[in-house]
Amino acid sequence: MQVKVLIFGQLTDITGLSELLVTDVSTSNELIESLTGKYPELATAKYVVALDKKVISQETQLPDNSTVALLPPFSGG
Amino acid sequence: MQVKVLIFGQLTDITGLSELLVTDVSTSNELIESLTGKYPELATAKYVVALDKKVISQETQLPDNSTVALLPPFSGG
Amino acid sequence: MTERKPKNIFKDGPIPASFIAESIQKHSTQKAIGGHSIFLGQVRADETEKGVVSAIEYTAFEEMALEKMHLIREDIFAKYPLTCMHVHHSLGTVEAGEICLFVFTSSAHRKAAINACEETVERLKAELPVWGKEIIGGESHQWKVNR
Amino acid sequence: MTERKPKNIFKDGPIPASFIAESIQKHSTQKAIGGHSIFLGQVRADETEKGVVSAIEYTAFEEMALEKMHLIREDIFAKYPLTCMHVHHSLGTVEAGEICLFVFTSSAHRKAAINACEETVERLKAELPVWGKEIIGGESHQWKVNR
Repeated sequence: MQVKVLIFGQLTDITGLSELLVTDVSTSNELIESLTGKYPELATAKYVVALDKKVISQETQLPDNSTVALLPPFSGG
Repeated sequence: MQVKVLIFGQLTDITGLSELLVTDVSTSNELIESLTGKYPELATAKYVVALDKKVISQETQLPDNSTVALLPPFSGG
Repeated sequence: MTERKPKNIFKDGPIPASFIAESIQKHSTQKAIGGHSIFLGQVRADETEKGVVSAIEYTAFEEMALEKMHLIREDIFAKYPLTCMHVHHSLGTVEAGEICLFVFTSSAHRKAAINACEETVERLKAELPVWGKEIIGGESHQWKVNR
Repeated sequence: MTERKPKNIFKDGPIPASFIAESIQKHSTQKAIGGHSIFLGQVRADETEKGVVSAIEYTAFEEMALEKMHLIREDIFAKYPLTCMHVHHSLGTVEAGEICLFVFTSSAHRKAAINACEETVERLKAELPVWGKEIIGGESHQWKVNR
Protein backbone atom coordinates (compact mmCIF):
# COMPACT_ATOMS: atom_id res chain seq x y z
CA MET A 1 0.00 0.00 0.00
CA GLN A 2 1.63 3.18 -1.19
CA VAL A 3 0.39 6.73 -1.80
CA LYS A 4 2.15 9.52 -3.63
CA VAL A 5 1.84 12.92 -1.92
CA LEU A 6 2.33 16.15 -3.85
CA ILE A 7 3.03 19.34 -1.89
CA PHE A 8 2.48 22.78 -3.43
CA GLY A 9 3.04 26.49 -2.83
CA GLN A 10 3.78 27.74 0.66
CA LEU A 11 3.45 24.19 2.07
CA THR A 12 6.78 23.36 0.46
CA ASP A 13 8.34 25.93 2.83
CA ILE A 14 7.21 23.59 5.63
CA THR A 15 8.07 20.23 4.10
CA GLY A 16 11.17 21.25 2.16
CA LEU A 17 10.11 18.91 -0.64
CA SER A 18 7.34 18.75 -3.20
CA GLU A 19 6.77 15.02 -3.47
CA LEU A 20 6.94 12.09 -1.09
CA LEU A 21 5.79 8.50 -0.83
CA VAL A 22 3.81 7.32 2.17
CA THR A 23 3.11 3.69 2.99
CA ASP A 24 0.85 2.05 5.55
CA VAL A 25 -1.94 4.60 5.61
CA SER A 26 -5.37 3.62 4.37
CA THR A 27 -7.47 6.80 4.65
CA SER A 28 -6.96 10.51 3.99
CA ASN A 29 -7.19 11.29 7.70
CA GLU A 30 -4.50 8.77 8.53
CA LEU A 31 -2.30 10.29 5.85
CA ILE A 32 -2.74 13.84 7.16
CA GLU A 33 -2.08 12.65 10.70
CA SER A 34 1.11 10.96 9.60
CA LEU A 35 2.28 14.02 7.67
CA THR A 36 1.44 16.37 10.53
CA GLY A 37 3.46 14.13 12.84
CA LYS A 38 6.44 14.61 10.57
CA TYR A 39 5.81 18.32 9.80
CA PRO A 40 4.05 19.85 12.81
CA GLU A 41 3.55 23.24 11.11
CA LEU A 42 1.05 21.58 8.77
CA ALA A 43 -1.37 21.55 11.69
CA THR A 44 -1.90 25.31 11.41
CA ALA A 45 -1.42 25.64 7.65
CA LYS A 46 -4.38 26.35 5.38
CA TYR A 47 -4.90 23.86 2.55
CA VAL A 48 -7.36 21.51 0.91
CA VAL A 49 -6.70 17.90 -0.02
CA ALA A 50 -7.17 16.48 -3.52
CA LEU A 51 -7.29 12.75 -4.22
CA ASP A 52 -6.42 11.95 -7.82
CA LYS A 53 -7.09 15.60 -8.80
CA LYS A 54 -10.48 15.88 -7.07
CA VAL A 55 -10.83 17.90 -3.90
CA ILE A 56 -12.14 15.79 -1.00
CA SER A 57 -13.75 17.24 2.07
CA GLN A 58 -14.22 14.16 4.27
CA GLU A 59 -12.29 11.10 5.28
CA THR A 60 -11.78 8.99 2.17
CA GLN A 61 -10.30 5.55 1.55
CA LEU A 62 -7.02 5.85 -0.38
CA PRO A 63 -6.61 3.36 -3.22
CA ASP A 64 -3.17 1.79 -3.63
CA ASN A 65 -0.95 3.95 -5.86
CA SER A 66 -3.27 6.93 -5.66
CA THR A 67 -1.98 10.50 -5.61
CA VAL A 68 -2.89 12.94 -2.87
CA ALA A 69 -2.14 16.63 -3.28
CA LEU A 70 -2.02 19.27 -0.54
CA LEU A 71 -3.23 22.55 -2.05
CA PRO A 72 -2.77 25.85 -0.18
CA PRO A 73 -4.89 28.85 -1.27
CA PHE A 74 -4.52 29.45 -5.02
CA SER A 75 -2.76 32.59 -6.16
CA GLY A 76 -2.55 32.36 -9.94
CA GLY A 77 -2.99 35.26 -12.34
CA MET B 1 -25.31 87.22 -40.82
CA GLN B 2 -23.91 83.87 -41.84
CA VAL B 3 -23.95 80.38 -40.32
CA LYS B 4 -21.84 77.37 -41.29
CA VAL B 5 -23.77 74.10 -41.38
CA LEU B 6 -22.00 70.75 -41.08
CA ILE B 7 -23.84 67.63 -42.23
CA PHE B 8 -22.78 64.17 -41.07
CA GLY B 9 -23.41 60.48 -41.61
CA GLN B 10 -26.57 59.35 -43.35
CA LEU B 11 -27.79 62.94 -43.65
CA THR B 12 -25.17 63.49 -46.35
CA ASP B 13 -27.10 60.94 -48.45
CA ILE B 14 -29.96 63.49 -48.37
CA THR B 15 -28.02 66.70 -48.85
CA GLY B 16 -25.28 65.40 -51.14
CA LEU B 17 -22.79 67.66 -49.34
CA SER B 18 -21.23 67.88 -45.93
CA GLU B 19 -20.91 71.62 -45.47
CA LEU B 20 -22.93 74.68 -46.52
CA LEU B 21 -23.28 78.32 -45.66
CA VAL B 22 -26.67 79.73 -44.76
CA THR B 23 -27.42 83.46 -44.53
CA ASP B 24 -30.43 85.33 -43.27
CA VAL B 25 -31.54 82.98 -40.51
CA SER B 26 -31.36 84.11 -36.92
CA THR B 27 -32.49 81.08 -34.89
CA SER B 28 -31.94 77.34 -34.99
CA ASN B 29 -35.59 76.73 -35.89
CA GLU B 30 -35.40 79.12 -38.83
CA LEU B 31 -32.27 77.34 -40.02
CA ILE B 32 -33.86 73.89 -39.84
CA GLU B 33 -36.93 75.19 -41.62
CA SER B 34 -34.80 76.65 -44.39
CA LEU B 35 -32.78 73.42 -44.75
CA THR B 36 -35.90 71.25 -44.74
CA GLY B 37 -37.34 73.48 -47.50
CA LYS B 38 -34.29 72.72 -49.61
CA TYR B 39 -34.00 69.03 -48.57
CA PRO B 40 -37.50 67.75 -47.78
CA GLU B 41 -36.26 64.32 -46.64
CA LEU B 42 -34.70 66.02 -43.60
CA ALA B 43 -38.24 66.35 -42.22
CA THR B 44 -38.37 62.61 -41.47
CA ALA B 45 -34.68 62.07 -40.74
CA LYS B 46 -33.48 61.43 -37.19
CA TYR B 47 -30.84 63.81 -35.91
CA VAL B 48 -29.87 66.24 -33.16
CA VAL B 49 -28.56 69.77 -33.64
CA ALA B 50 -25.28 71.03 -32.18
CA LEU B 51 -24.41 74.72 -32.00
CA ASP B 52 -20.67 75.30 -31.71
CA LYS B 53 -20.20 71.66 -30.64
CA LYS B 54 -22.89 71.69 -27.95
CA VAL B 55 -26.14 69.83 -28.52
CA ILE B 56 -29.16 72.15 -28.27
CA SER B 57 -32.68 70.96 -27.64
CA GLN B 58 -34.71 74.15 -28.02
CA GLU B 59 -34.89 77.14 -30.33
CA THR B 60 -31.63 79.06 -29.93
CA GLN B 61 -30.36 82.37 -31.29
CA LEU B 62 -27.53 81.77 -33.78
CA PRO B 63 -24.53 84.09 -33.38
CA ASP B 64 -22.97 85.42 -36.58
CA ASN B 65 -20.29 83.02 -37.89
CA SER B 66 -21.43 80.21 -35.63
CA THR B 67 -21.32 76.57 -36.70
CA VAL B 68 -24.34 74.33 -36.59
CA ALA B 69 -23.96 70.58 -37.01
CA LEU B 70 -26.68 68.07 -37.85
CA LEU B 71 -25.85 64.82 -36.11
CA PRO B 72 -27.68 61.59 -36.97
CA PRO B 73 -27.49 58.67 -34.47
CA PHE B 74 -23.87 57.89 -33.64
CA SER B 75 -22.42 54.59 -34.80
CA GLY B 76 -18.77 54.62 -33.85
CA GLY B 77 -16.80 51.68 -32.56
CA MET C 1 -3.26 61.00 -13.07
CA THR C 2 -5.96 62.68 -15.13
CA GLU C 3 -4.54 64.19 -18.28
CA ARG C 4 -5.83 67.67 -18.83
CA LYS C 5 -5.37 68.21 -22.55
CA PRO C 6 -7.68 66.54 -25.07
CA LYS C 7 -5.73 63.80 -26.83
CA ASN C 8 -6.28 62.86 -30.42
CA ILE C 9 -7.95 59.45 -30.54
CA PHE C 10 -8.38 59.26 -34.31
CA LYS C 11 -6.17 57.34 -36.67
CA ASP C 12 -6.45 56.92 -40.43
CA GLY C 13 -7.32 53.37 -41.41
CA PRO C 14 -7.29 50.19 -39.33
CA ILE C 15 -5.41 49.72 -36.06
CA PRO C 16 -2.64 47.16 -36.63
CA ALA C 17 -1.93 44.39 -34.11
CA SER C 18 1.68 45.64 -33.98
CA PHE C 19 0.44 49.02 -32.72
CA ILE C 20 -1.46 47.25 -29.93
CA ALA C 21 1.65 45.23 -29.04
CA GLU C 22 3.77 48.38 -28.83
CA SER C 23 1.21 50.00 -26.59
CA ILE C 24 1.22 46.97 -24.25
CA GLN C 25 5.02 46.81 -24.27
CA LYS C 26 5.35 50.45 -23.20
CA HIS C 27 3.58 49.64 -19.94
CA SER C 28 6.27 47.22 -18.75
CA THR C 29 8.09 50.14 -17.12
CA GLN C 30 5.03 50.97 -15.00
CA LYS C 31 5.50 48.50 -12.22
CA ALA C 32 2.53 49.54 -10.12
CA ILE C 33 0.21 48.10 -12.78
CA GLY C 34 -1.31 44.69 -11.97
CA GLY C 35 -3.98 44.41 -14.65
CA HIS C 36 -4.74 45.65 -18.14
CA SER C 37 -8.14 45.48 -19.79
CA ILE C 38 -8.38 45.85 -23.56
CA PHE C 39 -11.38 46.06 -25.84
CA LEU C 40 -10.96 45.75 -29.59
CA GLY C 41 -13.73 46.45 -32.09
CA GLN C 42 -13.38 44.45 -35.30
CA VAL C 43 -15.37 45.10 -38.51
CA ARG C 44 -17.81 42.27 -39.18
CA ALA C 45 -18.67 40.98 -42.67
CA ASP C 46 -22.37 41.15 -41.83
CA GLU C 47 -24.91 39.75 -44.26
CA THR C 48 -27.44 42.43 -45.15
CA GLU C 49 -30.36 42.57 -47.58
CA LYS C 50 -28.09 44.37 -50.01
CA GLY C 51 -25.19 41.91 -49.69
CA VAL C 52 -22.19 41.28 -47.47
CA VAL C 53 -20.42 44.17 -45.72
CA SER C 54 -16.88 44.38 -47.06
CA ALA C 55 -15.70 47.42 -45.08
CA ILE C 56 -16.82 50.31 -42.90
CA GLU C 57 -15.93 53.88 -43.74
CA TYR C 58 -15.75 55.98 -40.58
CA THR C 59 -16.28 59.72 -40.39
CA ALA C 60 -16.49 61.94 -37.31
CA PHE C 61 -17.16 65.46 -36.17
CA GLU C 62 -13.60 65.32 -34.90
CA GLU C 63 -13.37 68.46 -32.80
CA MET C 64 -16.59 67.72 -30.96
CA ALA C 65 -15.66 64.05 -30.54
CA LEU C 66 -12.30 64.93 -28.97
CA GLU C 67 -13.91 67.34 -26.53
CA LYS C 68 -16.49 64.70 -25.61
CA MET C 69 -13.84 62.00 -25.24
CA HIS C 70 -11.91 64.31 -22.93
CA LEU C 71 -14.97 64.61 -20.68
CA ILE C 72 -15.51 60.84 -20.69
CA ARG C 73 -11.84 60.33 -19.79
CA GLU C 74 -12.09 62.78 -16.88
CA ASP C 75 -15.23 61.06 -15.59
CA ILE C 76 -13.62 57.63 -15.76
CA PHE C 77 -10.42 58.77 -14.04
CA ALA C 78 -12.53 60.38 -11.30
CA LYS C 79 -14.47 57.14 -10.81
CA TYR C 80 -11.74 54.47 -11.02
CA PRO C 81 -8.16 54.35 -9.66
CA LEU C 82 -6.53 53.97 -13.09
CA THR C 83 -2.88 54.22 -13.92
CA CYS C 84 -3.66 55.06 -17.53
CA MET C 85 -6.19 54.91 -20.36
CA HIS C 86 -5.62 54.90 -24.10
CA VAL C 87 -8.32 55.14 -26.77
CA HIS C 88 -7.84 54.86 -30.53
CA HIS C 89 -10.59 54.95 -33.16
CA SER C 90 -10.20 54.54 -36.90
CA LEU C 91 -11.34 57.05 -39.49
CA GLY C 92 -11.65 56.23 -43.20
CA THR C 93 -11.89 52.71 -44.54
CA VAL C 94 -11.50 49.65 -42.32
CA GLU C 95 -11.95 46.29 -44.07
CA ALA C 96 -13.91 43.41 -42.53
CA GLY C 97 -11.61 41.53 -40.13
CA GLU C 98 -9.60 44.65 -39.27
CA ILE C 99 -9.58 46.51 -35.94
CA CYS C 100 -11.40 49.88 -35.77
CA LEU C 101 -11.43 50.56 -32.01
CA PHE C 102 -8.81 50.01 -29.28
CA VAL C 103 -9.61 50.87 -25.67
CA PHE C 104 -6.89 50.11 -23.11
CA THR C 105 -7.11 50.69 -19.35
CA SER C 106 -4.57 49.78 -16.66
CA SER C 107 -4.71 49.74 -12.89
CA ALA C 108 -3.03 48.22 -9.85
CA HIS C 109 -5.93 45.77 -9.55
CA ARG C 110 -8.05 44.05 -12.16
CA LYS C 111 -11.52 45.26 -11.15
CA ALA C 112 -10.83 48.94 -11.82
CA ALA C 113 -9.19 48.21 -15.17
CA ILE C 114 -12.00 45.90 -16.30
CA ASN C 115 -14.88 48.13 -15.20
CA ALA C 116 -13.29 51.30 -16.56
CA CYS C 117 -12.66 49.68 -19.93
CA GLU C 118 -16.23 48.46 -20.28
CA GLU C 119 -17.72 51.80 -19.22
CA THR C 120 -15.46 53.72 -21.61
CA VAL C 121 -16.50 51.50 -24.53
CA GLU C 122 -20.20 51.94 -23.73
CA ARG C 123 -19.90 55.68 -23.34
CA LEU C 124 -17.87 56.35 -26.45
CA LYS C 125 -20.25 54.29 -28.59
CA ALA C 126 -23.20 56.28 -27.24
CA GLU C 127 -21.65 59.73 -27.03
CA LEU C 128 -19.01 60.29 -29.70
CA PRO C 129 -20.18 61.88 -32.96
CA VAL C 130 -18.75 59.15 -35.19
CA TRP C 131 -20.53 57.38 -38.05
CA GLY C 132 -19.88 54.12 -39.83
CA LYS C 133 -20.90 53.67 -43.46
CA GLU C 134 -21.10 49.97 -44.25
CA ILE C 135 -19.73 49.35 -47.74
CA ILE C 136 -21.49 46.48 -49.47
CA GLY C 137 -19.92 44.81 -52.47
CA GLY C 138 -17.99 47.99 -53.29
CA GLU C 139 -21.09 49.62 -54.79
CA SER C 140 -23.94 49.88 -52.35
CA HIS C 141 -23.86 51.07 -48.75
CA GLN C 142 -25.93 51.41 -45.60
CA TRP C 143 -25.31 53.22 -42.34
CA LYS C 144 -24.21 51.30 -39.29
CA VAL C 145 -26.61 51.25 -36.32
CA ASN C 146 -25.24 50.89 -32.77
CA ARG C 147 -27.17 48.78 -30.30
CA MET D 1 -17.66 26.05 -31.00
CA THR D 2 -16.69 24.46 -27.70
CA GLU D 3 -13.39 22.66 -27.93
CA ARG D 4 -13.54 19.24 -26.37
CA LYS D 5 -9.90 18.49 -25.57
CA PRO D 6 -8.14 20.20 -22.67
CA LYS D 7 -5.70 22.74 -24.10
CA ASN D 8 -2.40 23.55 -22.49
CA ILE D 9 -2.59 27.05 -21.02
CA PHE D 10 0.85 27.08 -19.43
CA LYS D 11 3.88 28.74 -20.88
CA ASP D 12 7.39 29.02 -19.47
CA GLY D 13 8.27 32.57 -18.48
CA PRO D 14 6.50 35.85 -19.31
CA ILE D 15 4.02 36.34 -22.14
CA PRO D 16 5.59 38.69 -24.69
CA ALA D 17 3.58 41.52 -26.30
CA SER D 18 4.51 40.05 -29.69
CA PHE D 19 2.72 36.82 -28.77
CA ILE D 20 -0.41 38.82 -27.92
CA ALA D 21 -0.16 40.69 -31.24
CA GLU D 22 0.10 37.42 -33.18
CA SER D 23 -2.91 36.07 -31.38
CA ILE D 24 -4.94 39.19 -32.25
CA GLN D 25 -3.73 39.13 -35.87
CA LYS D 26 -4.86 35.52 -36.35
CA HIS D 27 -8.46 36.58 -35.74
CA SER D 28 -8.60 38.86 -38.77
CA THR D 29 -9.77 35.92 -40.87
CA GLN D 30 -12.77 35.39 -38.59
CA LYS D 31 -15.11 37.96 -40.03
CA ALA D 32 -18.09 37.19 -37.82
CA ILE D 33 -16.20 38.65 -34.85
CA GLY D 34 -17.24 42.16 -33.82
CA GLY D 35 -15.51 42.50 -30.45
CA HIS D 36 -12.51 41.13 -28.58
CA SER D 37 -11.98 41.46 -24.86
CA ILE D 38 -8.52 40.93 -23.42
CA PHE D 39 -7.30 40.80 -19.85
CA LEU D 40 -3.59 40.92 -19.07
CA GLY D 41 -2.13 40.28 -15.65
CA GLN D 42 1.16 42.10 -15.03
CA VAL D 43 3.53 41.45 -12.12
CA ARG D 44 3.60 44.40 -9.72
CA ALA D 45 6.70 45.58 -7.88
CA ASP D 46 4.75 45.66 -4.62
CA GLU D 47 6.36 47.10 -1.51
CA THR D 48 6.24 44.55 1.30
CA GLU D 49 7.63 44.49 4.81
CA LYS D 50 10.52 42.43 3.52
CA GLY D 51 11.29 44.72 0.56
CA VAL D 52 10.16 45.27 -3.03
CA VAL D 53 8.87 42.35 -5.12
CA SER D 54 11.22 41.87 -8.07
CA ALA D 55 9.51 38.86 -9.67
CA ILE D 56 6.93 36.14 -9.15
CA GLU D 57 7.79 32.48 -9.57
CA TYR D 58 4.71 30.52 -10.63
CA THR D 59 4.13 26.84 -10.02
CA ALA D 60 1.02 24.78 -10.67
CA PHE D 61 -0.50 21.36 -10.23
CA GLU D 62 -0.58 21.34 -14.01
CA GLU D 63 -2.71 18.28 -14.74
CA MET D 64 -5.40 19.32 -12.30
CA ALA D 65 -5.29 22.94 -13.50
CA LEU D 66 -5.78 21.91 -17.13
CA GLU D 67 -8.75 19.72 -16.26
CA LYS D 68 -10.26 22.56 -14.22
CA MET D 69 -9.61 25.10 -16.98
CA HIS D 70 -11.36 22.78 -19.41
CA LEU D 71 -14.46 22.78 -17.22
CA ILE D 72 -14.38 26.57 -16.88
CA ARG D 73 -14.05 26.88 -20.66
CA GLU D 74 -17.04 24.60 -21.22
CA ASP D 75 -19.15 26.56 -18.74
CA ILE D 76 -18.26 29.88 -20.36
CA PHE D 77 -18.98 28.61 -23.88
CA ALA D 78 -22.33 27.27 -22.68
CA LYS D 79 -23.21 30.64 -21.15
CA TYR D 80 -21.97 33.12 -23.77
CA PRO D 81 -22.14 33.07 -27.60
CA LEU D 82 -18.37 33.19 -28.09
CA THR D 83 -16.44 32.68 -31.28
CA CYS D 84 -13.32 31.74 -29.36
CA MET D 85 -11.42 31.91 -26.09
CA HIS D 86 -7.69 31.71 -25.45
CA VAL D 87 -6.01 31.52 -22.04
CA HIS D 88 -2.28 31.60 -21.33
CA HIS D 89 -0.66 31.57 -17.89
CA SER D 90 3.04 31.78 -17.11
CA LEU D 91 4.98 29.24 -15.11
CA GLY D 92 8.45 29.90 -13.70
CA THR D 93 9.86 33.36 -13.21
CA VAL D 94 8.07 36.50 -14.39
CA GLU D 95 9.80 39.79 -13.58
CA ALA D 96 7.91 42.87 -12.33
CA GLY D 97 6.45 44.69 -15.35
CA GLU D 98 6.09 41.49 -17.38
CA ILE D 99 2.82 39.80 -18.36
CA CYS D 100 1.87 36.56 -16.53
CA LEU D 101 -1.74 36.05 -17.67
CA PHE D 102 -3.46 36.55 -21.03
CA VAL D 103 -7.20 35.90 -21.37
CA PHE D 104 -8.73 36.62 -24.79
CA THR D 105 -12.41 36.20 -25.73
CA SER D 106 -14.11 37.08 -29.02
CA SER D 107 -17.72 37.30 -30.08
CA ALA D 108 -20.00 38.86 -32.69
CA HIS D 109 -21.03 41.48 -30.15
CA ARG D 110 -19.11 43.21 -27.39
CA LYS D 111 -21.23 42.26 -24.37
CA ALA D 112 -20.59 38.53 -24.64
CA ALA D 113 -16.86 39.02 -25.20
CA ILE D 114 -16.52 41.44 -22.26
CA ASN D 115 -18.60 39.44 -19.78
CA ALA D 116 -17.01 36.12 -20.72
CA CYS D 117 -13.52 37.54 -20.32
CA GLU D 118 -14.23 38.96 -16.88
CA GLU D 119 -15.90 35.77 -15.66
CA THR D 120 -13.05 33.62 -16.97
CA VAL D 121 -10.48 35.76 -15.15
CA GLU D 122 -12.41 35.58 -11.87
CA ARG D 123 -12.92 31.85 -12.12
CA LEU D 124 -9.38 30.94 -13.03
CA LYS D 125 -7.94 33.03 -10.19
CA ALA D 126 -10.27 31.29 -7.74
CA GLU D 127 -10.21 27.76 -9.11
CA LEU D 128 -6.88 26.91 -10.75
CA PRO D 129 -4.25 25.26 -8.53
CA VAL D 130 -1.53 27.79 -9.33
CA TRP D 131 0.74 29.53 -6.83
CA GLY D 132 2.83 32.66 -7.03
CA LYS D 133 5.97 33.03 -4.95
CA GLU D 134 6.90 36.69 -4.68
CA ILE D 135 10.65 37.08 -4.90
CA ILE D 136 11.95 39.95 -2.79
CA GLY D 137 15.37 41.37 -3.44
CA GLY D 138 16.57 38.05 -4.86
CA GLU D 139 16.90 36.55 -1.37
CA SER D 140 13.69 36.59 0.56
CA HIS D 141 10.23 35.54 -0.59
CA GLN D 142 6.60 35.50 0.40
CA TRP D 143 3.57 33.79 -1.13
CA LYS D 144 1.15 35.78 -3.23
CA VAL D 145 -2.40 36.12 -1.89
CA ASN D 146 -5.32 36.53 -4.33
CA ARG D 147 -8.14 38.86 -3.36
